[in-house]
Amino acid sequence: MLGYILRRLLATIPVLVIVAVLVFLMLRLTPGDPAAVIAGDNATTEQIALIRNRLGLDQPILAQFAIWAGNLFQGNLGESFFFKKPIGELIVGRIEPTLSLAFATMLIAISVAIPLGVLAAYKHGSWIDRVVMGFSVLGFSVPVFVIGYALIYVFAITLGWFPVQGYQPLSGGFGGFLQRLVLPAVTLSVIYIALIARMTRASVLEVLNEDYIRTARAKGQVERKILFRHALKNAAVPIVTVVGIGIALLIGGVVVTESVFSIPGLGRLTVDAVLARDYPTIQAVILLFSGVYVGINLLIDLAYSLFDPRIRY
Amino acid sequence: MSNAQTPVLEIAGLSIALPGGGDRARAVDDVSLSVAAGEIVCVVGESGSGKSVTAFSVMGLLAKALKPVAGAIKLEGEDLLTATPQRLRALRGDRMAMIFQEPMTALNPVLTIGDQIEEVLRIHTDLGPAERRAQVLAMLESMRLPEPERMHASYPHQISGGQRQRVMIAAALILDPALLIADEPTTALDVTTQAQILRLIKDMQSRRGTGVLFITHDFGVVAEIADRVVVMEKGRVVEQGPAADILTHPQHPYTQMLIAAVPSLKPADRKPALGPLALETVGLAKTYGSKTLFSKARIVHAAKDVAIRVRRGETVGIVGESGSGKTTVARCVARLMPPSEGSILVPDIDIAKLSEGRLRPYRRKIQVVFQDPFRSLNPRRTVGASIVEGPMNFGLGAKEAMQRARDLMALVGLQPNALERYPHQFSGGQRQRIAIARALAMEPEILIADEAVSALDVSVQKQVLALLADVQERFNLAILFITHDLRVAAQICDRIVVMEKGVIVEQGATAQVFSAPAHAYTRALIEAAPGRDFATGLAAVDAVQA
Amino acid sequence: MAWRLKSLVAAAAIIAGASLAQAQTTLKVVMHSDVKIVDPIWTTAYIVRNHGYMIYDTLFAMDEAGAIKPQMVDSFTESPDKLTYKFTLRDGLVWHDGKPVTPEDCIASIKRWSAKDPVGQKLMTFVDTIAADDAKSFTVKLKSPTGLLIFGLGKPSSNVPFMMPERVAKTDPNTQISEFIGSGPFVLKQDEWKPGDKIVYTKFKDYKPRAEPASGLAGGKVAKIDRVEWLAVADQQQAVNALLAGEIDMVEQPAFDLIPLVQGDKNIKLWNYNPLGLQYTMRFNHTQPPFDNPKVRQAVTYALNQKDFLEATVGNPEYYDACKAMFVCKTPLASEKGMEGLLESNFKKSQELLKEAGYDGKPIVLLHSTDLQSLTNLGPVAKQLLEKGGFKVDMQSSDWQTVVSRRVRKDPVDKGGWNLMQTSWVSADILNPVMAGFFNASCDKAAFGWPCDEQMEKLRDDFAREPDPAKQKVIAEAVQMRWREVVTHVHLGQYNVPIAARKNLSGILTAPAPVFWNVEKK
Amino acid sequence: MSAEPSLLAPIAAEPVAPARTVLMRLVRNPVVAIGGTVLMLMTLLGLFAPWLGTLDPTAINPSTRNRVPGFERTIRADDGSTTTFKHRMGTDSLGRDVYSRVVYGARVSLLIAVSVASVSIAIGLVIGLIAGYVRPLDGVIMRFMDGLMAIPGILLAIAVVSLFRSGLTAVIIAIIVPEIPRVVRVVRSIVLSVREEPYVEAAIMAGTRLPQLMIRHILPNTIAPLIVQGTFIAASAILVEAILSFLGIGIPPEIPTWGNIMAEGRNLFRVFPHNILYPGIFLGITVLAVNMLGDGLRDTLDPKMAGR
Repeated sequence: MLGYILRRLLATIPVLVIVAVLVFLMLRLTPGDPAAVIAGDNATTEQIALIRNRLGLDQPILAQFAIWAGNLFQGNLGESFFFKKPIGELIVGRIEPTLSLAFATMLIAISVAIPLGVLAAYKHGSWIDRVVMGFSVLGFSVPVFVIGYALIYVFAITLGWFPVQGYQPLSGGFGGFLQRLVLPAVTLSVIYIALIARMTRASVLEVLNEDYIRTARAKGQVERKILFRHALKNAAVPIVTVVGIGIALLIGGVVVTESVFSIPGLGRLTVDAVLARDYPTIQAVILLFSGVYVGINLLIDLAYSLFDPRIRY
Repeated sequence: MSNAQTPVLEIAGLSIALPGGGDRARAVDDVSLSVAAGEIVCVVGESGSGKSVTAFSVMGLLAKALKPVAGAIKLEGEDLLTATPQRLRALRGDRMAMIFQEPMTALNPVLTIGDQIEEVLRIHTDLGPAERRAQVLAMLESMRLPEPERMHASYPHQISGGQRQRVMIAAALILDPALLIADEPTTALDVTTQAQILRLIKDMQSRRGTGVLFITHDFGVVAEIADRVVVMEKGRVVEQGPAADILTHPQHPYTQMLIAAVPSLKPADRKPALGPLALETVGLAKTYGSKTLFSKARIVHAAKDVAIRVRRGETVGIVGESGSGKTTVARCVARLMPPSEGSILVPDIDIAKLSEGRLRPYRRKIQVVFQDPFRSLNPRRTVGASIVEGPMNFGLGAKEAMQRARDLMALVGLQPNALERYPHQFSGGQRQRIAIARALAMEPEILIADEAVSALDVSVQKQVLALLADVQERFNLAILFITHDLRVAAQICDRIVVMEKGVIVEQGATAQVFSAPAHAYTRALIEAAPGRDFATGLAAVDAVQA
Repeated sequence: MAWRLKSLVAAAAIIAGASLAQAQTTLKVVMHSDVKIVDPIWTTAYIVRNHGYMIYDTLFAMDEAGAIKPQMVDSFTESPDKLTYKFTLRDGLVWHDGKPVTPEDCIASIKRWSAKDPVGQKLMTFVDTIAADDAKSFTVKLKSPTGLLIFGLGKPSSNVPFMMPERVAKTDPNTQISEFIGSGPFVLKQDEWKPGDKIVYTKFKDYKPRAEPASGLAGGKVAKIDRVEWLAVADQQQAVNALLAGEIDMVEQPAFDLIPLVQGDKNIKLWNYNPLGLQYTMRFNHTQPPFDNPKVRQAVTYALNQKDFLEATVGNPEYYDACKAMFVCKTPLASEKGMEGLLESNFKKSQELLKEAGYDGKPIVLLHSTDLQSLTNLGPVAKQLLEKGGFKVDMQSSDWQTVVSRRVRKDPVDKGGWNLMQTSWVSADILNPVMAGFFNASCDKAAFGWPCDEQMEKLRDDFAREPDPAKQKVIAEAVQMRWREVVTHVHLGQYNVPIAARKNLSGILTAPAPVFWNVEKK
Repeated sequence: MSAEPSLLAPIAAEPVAPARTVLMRLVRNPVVAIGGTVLMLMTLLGLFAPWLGTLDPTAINPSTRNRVPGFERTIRADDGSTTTFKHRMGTDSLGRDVYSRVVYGARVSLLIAVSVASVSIAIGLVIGLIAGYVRPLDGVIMRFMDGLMAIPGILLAIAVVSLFRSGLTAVIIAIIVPEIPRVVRVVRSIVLSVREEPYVEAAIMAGTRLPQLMIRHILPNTIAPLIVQGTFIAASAILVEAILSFLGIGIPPEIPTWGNIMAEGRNLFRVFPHNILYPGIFLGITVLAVNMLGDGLRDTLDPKMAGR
């Protein structure tokens, strides 16, 4: 097991290296010029050149990469072009809202989607199945910002149950924290619910055709226990896998949701950094997201053995 | 058998409709049979005979599409067809129980053995955890499973196939049901394991007086275990009666045909083949090793030091149980996998290490007929396209290739116009014939038959074996015949190679190996073959018919 | 279900409310942008200027009427030859760290500012020496008289000569400062500043306001709010939603299309705080064909009209002004001289000029930014008008930052260069030909676009040397006449954006920049 | 023993090619039928946009901006004659006709969907076949694909869009790139499982060379799953385009796409909801239809994956 984890961790290194190189090249080849952005509207060409020099942007790409990679190797993510702050600090400051949002979204999605999926699989072909599947297809059909606006209009503006926007750190009180988290998390969870409900339905449906389900029936077991005791546990691996794959979806959604709800998280940081061509920040954030993605999927692979004793590492 | 008692199971006039589109209207038509307490009733038939449908209808586990339309099923006098689902659930596992063909898939892979047996107790009794556990452990003990405590905590994948089937039986019998339905419970097992399981079932059933409805396609098993036999064909019962009667004096032509098709364990008389050497392996070995940075190298010897010689016109059988390495040898010889060591001489060039490019000319010399007739033909290509592919790869023109294919179709007993059809339009036996035709189209010198008849019904099996013998003679083929079935091997092979755990333990002329097995493992194999005495019975049938 | 949820939410709101009640008066504001950079000398971004006004103070400041008044300076003397100025600082001026403000601080600050700012740079060509006299005063000696000294030190918009402690002001002008200490009426709460979320200011208790009432950027800067939070809300709609819901107190620049929404709400008041407003501008790249030809540039001045641009971007006539004066209508230098016949969408004239100029029909590259609400609609209007005027237009859309980085490139159009771009200026930055950077026609040294005209440069020089307002106006008109010939850029009309604030706010000052002293919350 | 009776008898089933039975099953599947019909209608809408009572979707008219649906405007033609035009779906903030933009938007949105799906599948197919069959390259290719996959799709798209000039091609490339590794994975796993099939081994034994082996025996197995995946990619492409437009880095706003119209109208959600509502309805219905088609195709083409 330990050996497996070590091997997997080692295997993530080339992946992250590829990500780092890709992202670096992509950004440095872009036509944007952070120096011009920093200098502002009234800057002269000369001033811009000075800033460019100051940021090291006039060096050859290879040299820039070597410097960045060297710093990275020492755990130094570099400093933002814009905020006079180390990027590590910036990210730490932005991580709580994003984590809270992601966690709340997952919580909502999993607790809604799995029962729905199991129900749809059990009532395969019935109207319940069609409604669940219809909803999950619909969840894939509406852009997340439209869902956000609609929820804001109904629940924040018309009904006034929740604030329109903003984020309150957990340290500012749990009530306010929760109150501000509900709408964005629900917004973001819609597509996730659709994804997980689909997968749950499909894999439970497949498991229900297995011989051991027949065995359980032959023992006289009731359907509810067959579903949750025998079927769901066996269906867990593909469900958990899709949860992992969905992390990428979640990260994309976070970017949009944070923009709609003015949540000062990593997603917003990314968009701002991209729009401002703040290279070191973009690099760091994408690397971070990639690392999280790879890491979560590693955890998920490890979690397989929880659900399936046949899988041992 | 006392008739005064109500039979445990009584099926009267049962008919089950097939959903539209099938090749017949009813899966089961007017079936009547009964099982008395303490009796083993075998239902025999080939695939599609309706024997499994009958069994499942008793348990109330039929697929929703299949509906009983007439008749009655009575368990200890209680009609099951009219029972409520709740009542059926209460009876299942308690008064009637079932074991299945595949013990691996029939057990839930993510729950422990103990848990799955205890489940029956949880459903049907009010016993506390400690009592349940004690009872399960006792049951495991009586199933002659080693270390019941450890077994209790094990998962299905951690125990052997035979042990799994014992666990299934334990779960089925723990509440002493009146009726046990066994659906081909030994088909997926090796012969030696099969023998043990059959003995166990017989044992438990006679000790507990359980009525057993035993579904099988194997007359060997019938001869071994049955009190009474019910023969089914295409959903109908064609004949039933005491086992001894049916086996020795079958009345219905279908039964006669079936019994006659069972190969005898007594080797056929064969002249020794004296053709030139076609294939020789020297010190052939295949090892699987996974060397990684963090774990010690684990090396598995799938085959070791294998030396086999096959002459033109000779059939050499490799027999052994699963894991013996027989298929590994076949795949190495066919160069579908590279051997780790040793040489493969065809007959004087070593192809063991040739690159794919240099191997190509030798490819046509060696052809394979695979086990699964449903997967060995590309479902998206016509049969003709599959057959002509090889010859055309080696430069034969399209017209000539089609002509050859037509000739071969006739040779294997199929209509030449079938070339334009797709594999799904053929039965398993027909597909196996097509696969043989495809192999022959290459004009090979060596034919490897990898369990080529194992998936077929006995009647079809017999025909395919006859076909193989026929083409061998016509083309003077060297055949390497891989099988786990001693009966088949006895009938077709000139020489037999017995493998166990990757090594050859014995080889020699077929008659010699069967009459005087030198190795203990060979002896065990022969002894485990079900219905060994049945061979004599068969001889009797032959005598009668003659 | 509904009532339960509602009570849960109510409970949550009480908890949330309790923690907020501890603060005294807090103003929550959504500005037009997030504050990322905090060095108002290093960048010209307006949001950083606004930040500057929070924490820094200036030597002079412009009042509501446009006059420059002393601010940190208590009094100053001017020698009769107009070459020597002595400035004396007010009593009690202290930095946020409690240390007194010294002349040395001011000199260093002026030097850093003048290294960056175009007016400052011009000014420095007149300055001989600046030296501290004592703990309270310093003297500036000029080589020749200029009106730029006082005007420059009171320059209202970016870059504003904000005063910083000497150690901070010694920072290289091209490096961001890393200490944010000023002597202004508010203090930056550094520990609470989270770029992308909010920036927080608190009242500076030791600030000594002038005795005069506040007027524009001048007068007594009395902070009446304990705490000001600028929240980063990227979504315009959400900002207005939050204002309507009372979650915030003020939106600095509500989108014009959303103004009807706030106008209809009885809790909201609109403040037209900056009547001079802003001016839309189109800039040519003078180094690339076809706009290296003055005739082609003149053709543009005939093809365009201001109203279409203003309609498309502002929409509501209350907030825009089609005004041909280049140096901002309603200011002393406003004049329509030389504008006859221009900006009236005379497509025929435009086509004629193009024919004369021999325009080959090669598409001109128009940089179009899509992410700034106020600029997005300019591109399509320009495209449609220019096409009617005989041009072929290749409108290339991107985000604003790409436009910003692209417009500084001199490369040919097919190598990533450009022909035309549009932007907007705060009117306070273009009040005269020296300030207005787009009139700078010093070829390579000019701002992007790089116009090249000696005569224009001479006129600007004359203006800088001319202290007399009446004569200044004559020069400004001459500039406008010369502009008609060389067409450095085209002005597309003036507009202003009101502040939308909750009704319980009062005292928002009329000034070229939004400032938060004098603002009261009841 | 005589030959088995059934063997030489005429073969039971009709000689029907599998392709046709699949087609029949497809047509009978209501989900496929509905999805297909809706898509067909949308395609027609896009194709015949100029003849559906539309104006030039890029023609601006600042004086009649932000008008509600049903507003009527007098249009003066070049010859001086006037006609009245009714803005069925109102006008946007530049006075462009929303109805015309939505109808023309069908063109671009569907173009994006189709091109993203077909290109990403074509590229992914080639890479996947190589990775699945050329063992030495597998590791390298898959590590690269893992790397590409680890970058969240939206972020990658944002970066790609800013890499190129914002425009139709850039957006299409941006959406294609993150989809490729997903296609590669599917193809590779199919190749890995199919190459173990006895019929492939039989073809190897028959001396079939690699290219033919791929084309005849392996490629056909990827078609059904790829058609299904293609539909899902198409659906997500339309959505991603909308999201990119929302973030302000999508297709230039003068080119009408549904995503674009919505993104431009988003700030007017409360004041003039028609800007977001109408394109939203079209986008939703289309994506729904594509998804339905995909689900239906999967159920029909690949019964094993049914319902997933």
